Amino acid sequence: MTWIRWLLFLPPGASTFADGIDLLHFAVISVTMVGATGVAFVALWYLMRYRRRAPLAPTALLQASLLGEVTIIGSILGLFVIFWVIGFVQYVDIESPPADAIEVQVTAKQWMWKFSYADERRSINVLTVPVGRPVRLTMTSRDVIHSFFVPAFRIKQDVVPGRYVTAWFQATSPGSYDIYCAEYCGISHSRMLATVNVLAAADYEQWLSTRNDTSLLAAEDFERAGGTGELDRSDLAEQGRAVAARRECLACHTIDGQPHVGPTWRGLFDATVPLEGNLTVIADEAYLTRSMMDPMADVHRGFRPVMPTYQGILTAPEAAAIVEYIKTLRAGGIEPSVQLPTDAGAGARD
Amino acid sequence: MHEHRRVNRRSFFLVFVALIALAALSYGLSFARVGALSVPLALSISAIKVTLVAVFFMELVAQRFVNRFVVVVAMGMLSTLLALMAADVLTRGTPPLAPPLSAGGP
Amino acid sequence: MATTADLAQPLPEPRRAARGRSYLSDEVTIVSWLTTTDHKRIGVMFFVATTLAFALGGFFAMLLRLEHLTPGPTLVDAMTYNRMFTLHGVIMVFLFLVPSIPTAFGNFVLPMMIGAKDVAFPRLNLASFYVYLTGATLVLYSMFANGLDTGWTFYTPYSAQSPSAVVPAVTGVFIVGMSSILTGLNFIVTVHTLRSRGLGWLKLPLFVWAIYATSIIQVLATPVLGMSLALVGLDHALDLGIFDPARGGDPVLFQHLFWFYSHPAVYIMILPSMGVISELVCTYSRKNPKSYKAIAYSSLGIAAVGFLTWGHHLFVAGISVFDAGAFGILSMLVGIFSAIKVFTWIGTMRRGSIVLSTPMVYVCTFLFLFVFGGMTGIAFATTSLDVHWHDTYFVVAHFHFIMVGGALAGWLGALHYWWPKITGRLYSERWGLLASALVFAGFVTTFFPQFLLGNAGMPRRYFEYPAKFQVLHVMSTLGATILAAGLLITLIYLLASLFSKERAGNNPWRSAGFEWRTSSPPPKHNFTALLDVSRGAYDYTELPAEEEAADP
Amino acid sequence: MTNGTRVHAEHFESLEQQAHAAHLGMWLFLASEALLFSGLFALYTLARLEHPAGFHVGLQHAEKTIGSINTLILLTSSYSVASAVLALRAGKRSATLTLLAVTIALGLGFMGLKFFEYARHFAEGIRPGGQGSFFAEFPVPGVAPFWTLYYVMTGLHVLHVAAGLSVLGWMSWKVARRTILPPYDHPLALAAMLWHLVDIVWIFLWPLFYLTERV
Repeated sequence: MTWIRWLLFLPPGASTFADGIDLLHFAVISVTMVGATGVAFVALWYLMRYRRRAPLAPTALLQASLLGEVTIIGSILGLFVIFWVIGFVQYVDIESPPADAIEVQVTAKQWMWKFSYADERRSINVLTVPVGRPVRLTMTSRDVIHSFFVPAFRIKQDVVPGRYVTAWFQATSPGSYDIYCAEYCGISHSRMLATVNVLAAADYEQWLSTRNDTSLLAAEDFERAGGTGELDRSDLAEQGRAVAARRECLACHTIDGQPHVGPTWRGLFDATVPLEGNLTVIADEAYLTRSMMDPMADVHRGFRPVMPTYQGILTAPEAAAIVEYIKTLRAGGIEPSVQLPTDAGAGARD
Repeated sequence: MHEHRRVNRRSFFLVFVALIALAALSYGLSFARVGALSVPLALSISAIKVTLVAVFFMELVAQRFVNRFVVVVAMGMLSTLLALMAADVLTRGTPPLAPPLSAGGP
Repeated sequence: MATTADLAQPLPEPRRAARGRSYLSDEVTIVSWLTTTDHKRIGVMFFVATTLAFALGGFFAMLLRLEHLTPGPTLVDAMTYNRMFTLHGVIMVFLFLVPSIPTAFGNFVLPMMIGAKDVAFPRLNLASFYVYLTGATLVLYSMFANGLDTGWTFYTPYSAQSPSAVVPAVTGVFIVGMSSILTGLNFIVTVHTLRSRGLGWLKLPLFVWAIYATSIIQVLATPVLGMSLALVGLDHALDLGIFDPARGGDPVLFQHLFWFYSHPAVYIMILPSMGVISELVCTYSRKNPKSYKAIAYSSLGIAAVGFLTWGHHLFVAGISVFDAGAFGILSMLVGIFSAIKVFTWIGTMRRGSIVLSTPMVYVCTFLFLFVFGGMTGIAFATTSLDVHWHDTYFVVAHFHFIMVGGALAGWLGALHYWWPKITGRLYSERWGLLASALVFAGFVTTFFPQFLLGNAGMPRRYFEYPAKFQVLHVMSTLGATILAAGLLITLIYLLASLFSKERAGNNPWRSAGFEWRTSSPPPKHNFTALLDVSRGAYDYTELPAEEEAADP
Repeated sequence: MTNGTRVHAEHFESLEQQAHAAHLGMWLFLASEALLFSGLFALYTLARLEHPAGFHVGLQHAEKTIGSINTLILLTSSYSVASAVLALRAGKRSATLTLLAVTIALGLGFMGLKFFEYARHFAEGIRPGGQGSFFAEFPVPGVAPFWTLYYVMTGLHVLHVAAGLSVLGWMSWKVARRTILPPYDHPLALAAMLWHLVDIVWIFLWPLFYLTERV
């Protein structure tokens, strides 16, 4: 199998579907290559063999024999039907997830993938699955049609808003594989990347046992600092930056002054935020915390109300750390590390 | 037009009366308790009315074969589109329920 | 090569004063051109308009390829790139590939091939040209208004909420669709009612069969596209939420309606080229088609079965497994008719007297690339393989093999074949052979790597791509430059031939086709005498007397 | 043209061939118009399959009486335009003109009633796109598609009624000016076919949007 994958530039086969599909792929492509080059050579051969010698040579009136025609075409049709039968059997297998599969909820959103596992654990752009066990993805989209595509597993399924679609796979070798969005979904369609981390059985158990590691860490620091004691301010800001990164706030909010899906955090603290119906509000700690817990309360004008609530996900110390981090972005802040599209309010609909 | 198969005024009047009668029938049926049959029944009555209009009023009967063939092909297109699209919606496994988009959650 | 270029060069015609008035020299004022009802002039005007659209689409293609030289942003940012690939798609599909051969060469040659003076509704023909121009200007307006970034497929719900100029583009495509319906309608009525005396259906040239089948698809499929795009326009302008899932709509239904048109549309694009290839193979092999009925009826077969196969675009879109199976097997059926045609063409070349002129090079290009592209189409219909390939560069390579390798090769072949008949002048054979070789080489280097990109899993419509795909993208861009060079050379020597003093005779290729039995460029009403159909359009069995003597 | 008989266009051999070509062209055009509606009928069918409850609620609020009166109007107008074609063929010019006038009047009546119906629905808070107070009272999924499809399909139909009326007006002007006289009378037959198509589409729209709520 590996030389077929090398010859045809196929990605490594990391799921139970891969071998079957690659073999059928090789069969169909070789028939194609043979058919096309055969036709071309016969044409070139006739070109040479029957080239025009005298300018106006008459030629015999030849009629095809019906039998010859029907046999050739019948055999080709038979070949195509065989391809279809094998292909459809594999397709039914791809479309029917086994009952005992691990359940993962996938939500596609303009330009990110969100995964939530059975034990209320959530992650963004990273799907962690065990090797050797079937995983069933129940997917829906928050806005437009996306398409969950993992080349290494040979699976793809359009994620349609307004309904659930399912896809499943069973990884065969540990490693991390790319997830692409295959259906055009807007300006950052090509940035909607994610990875599948396939863990060996032991690592997966270990991953399962570490319950929600991030929140525990923040709470311990807080207690260690004597409960009410003030953590050193810069350490809290650094803590806020880590939490913001882990919770993927930075997927929507930039820190370099460029608006993206959400308003930028640079220079946000204490700024006057324009709301719908030309009201305004000062972006103080209360507003920032409230916007984290209940984002729909006062939406920044010009941005779509798509921010999810972090109620019950961000603990109090984490929220405080993020506010602290946003404060540090007031004075100067950091040069734009990533060149985001300049389309102001990319997600905003004008 | 072809001379031999002419449509004349009397047949038009009969067709008109038939159309009115069929309309009244489908109007009456709409009040009757026919349950699941109501849509196919109403549509078949409409189909009869449409063939009446096409054959007599549009003089399809007096025109050459190719004009009639065009009508048949167009109806074939319509039914293909309907059949294969309905087949998809009816045989979809997971029910197309719409998750509450307004619900939050990250 | 045994067939040296000079053997291919037709016998030079003695220079003669232009005896009869041709359709070009009748009246030469601009107004006479713009208000003409002569199908030949309308064909030439359509040819100029569609070629300009092709040039613009090609320009975008070149920009796309240059953009992909590096994984990150190279020339433009994401927003512009998305607008460029969409406009490349819309302009190439709706403004060039769908109209080009039927409106340009179909308009010019079809009435002459059936011995008629003009199409059935000449004024409607001119109206169709102006409707096309209106639609095209609207599409180009959307290019400047705010661009269009929904892809040429306009999938909802993104197309309903995209900030780009969706409404003008959608209205433009709707209007171009109306022009396509009017042209199709005109041709069907022409073939039915205006065949000259004694010209039965089974004596019609094969190009007429192909254009007839294309017109049937145009008339019956385009309205459904018009409706679905109008719904997208309404959705975008008035926020009607027809396909908005929050209000009970289902985006997959739009895909059904869109592809109900768009798959038959790919047959609208390829069938005329097949008609051209049938003509070229018979003329340059001086032989009757191996089985006339096979080619003629498979054109109708493609038109009929083509309407049943649109679901293979939706295998991963969330349709039911049953539907995927049904559409898969139906898609296999439609592949058969193309296979019949290819084998009949190859059979026609057997025991013929073949000359390798530029159109014949395009025939061989068509044969190899179309078979390769068509067979990869069969690979898609193998349902499970489509799961991996859908929306990757494998799809891009597949349809470019068919559209550029097939339709464009047919268009270029037709252009060279009927150039003497349209302009009365001969192009230079040497430059033609060079340019066609460049086009073939450029094409293969451009799109073969894209098959491999698709295998590796590179998705479509990606502005930035993972670095591991860069080598193949650079090869593809190199191929694109060679292809562009080949096309530019073709343009140059064809324009140059307009000014050459050398007149092409009435029948430079010694073809038995009906359109070659009148002077070139032909007079206003095509034939001075009634068309004599006793000698068939593909009858090369004995040398008719007048071929020996100089042309009439 | 002065002696009233019209010679056929120069690229046709006979008037009869030109009439046949015209009829075939019109049938093809009608086929494409019918297929324009087929996309919408397909959407209606599938939306009804996916949301039967919503359609049931929508149908209960349809103006059944206005719909039925409109059906009678269109059927009578179909009959009158068909008789007009016969009258012209029989050479009775004045009868043709009166019948065409009756048809146009009925058509205008249809449009008037239709806009009156739209106004009542707007008053009830039913607006296209699922906006309007009605959808707050009946939050059943599928009501919005019903009313949006109602507005789109009947709206497109009213556009075709208007187009048909203008063609009939143009034809009656030509009949009045004697440019159409037997044997050159097929243009009126073509205009009548357009009008019959408008009636045919309504014959299908009527049960779908007014009669079938007893499911």
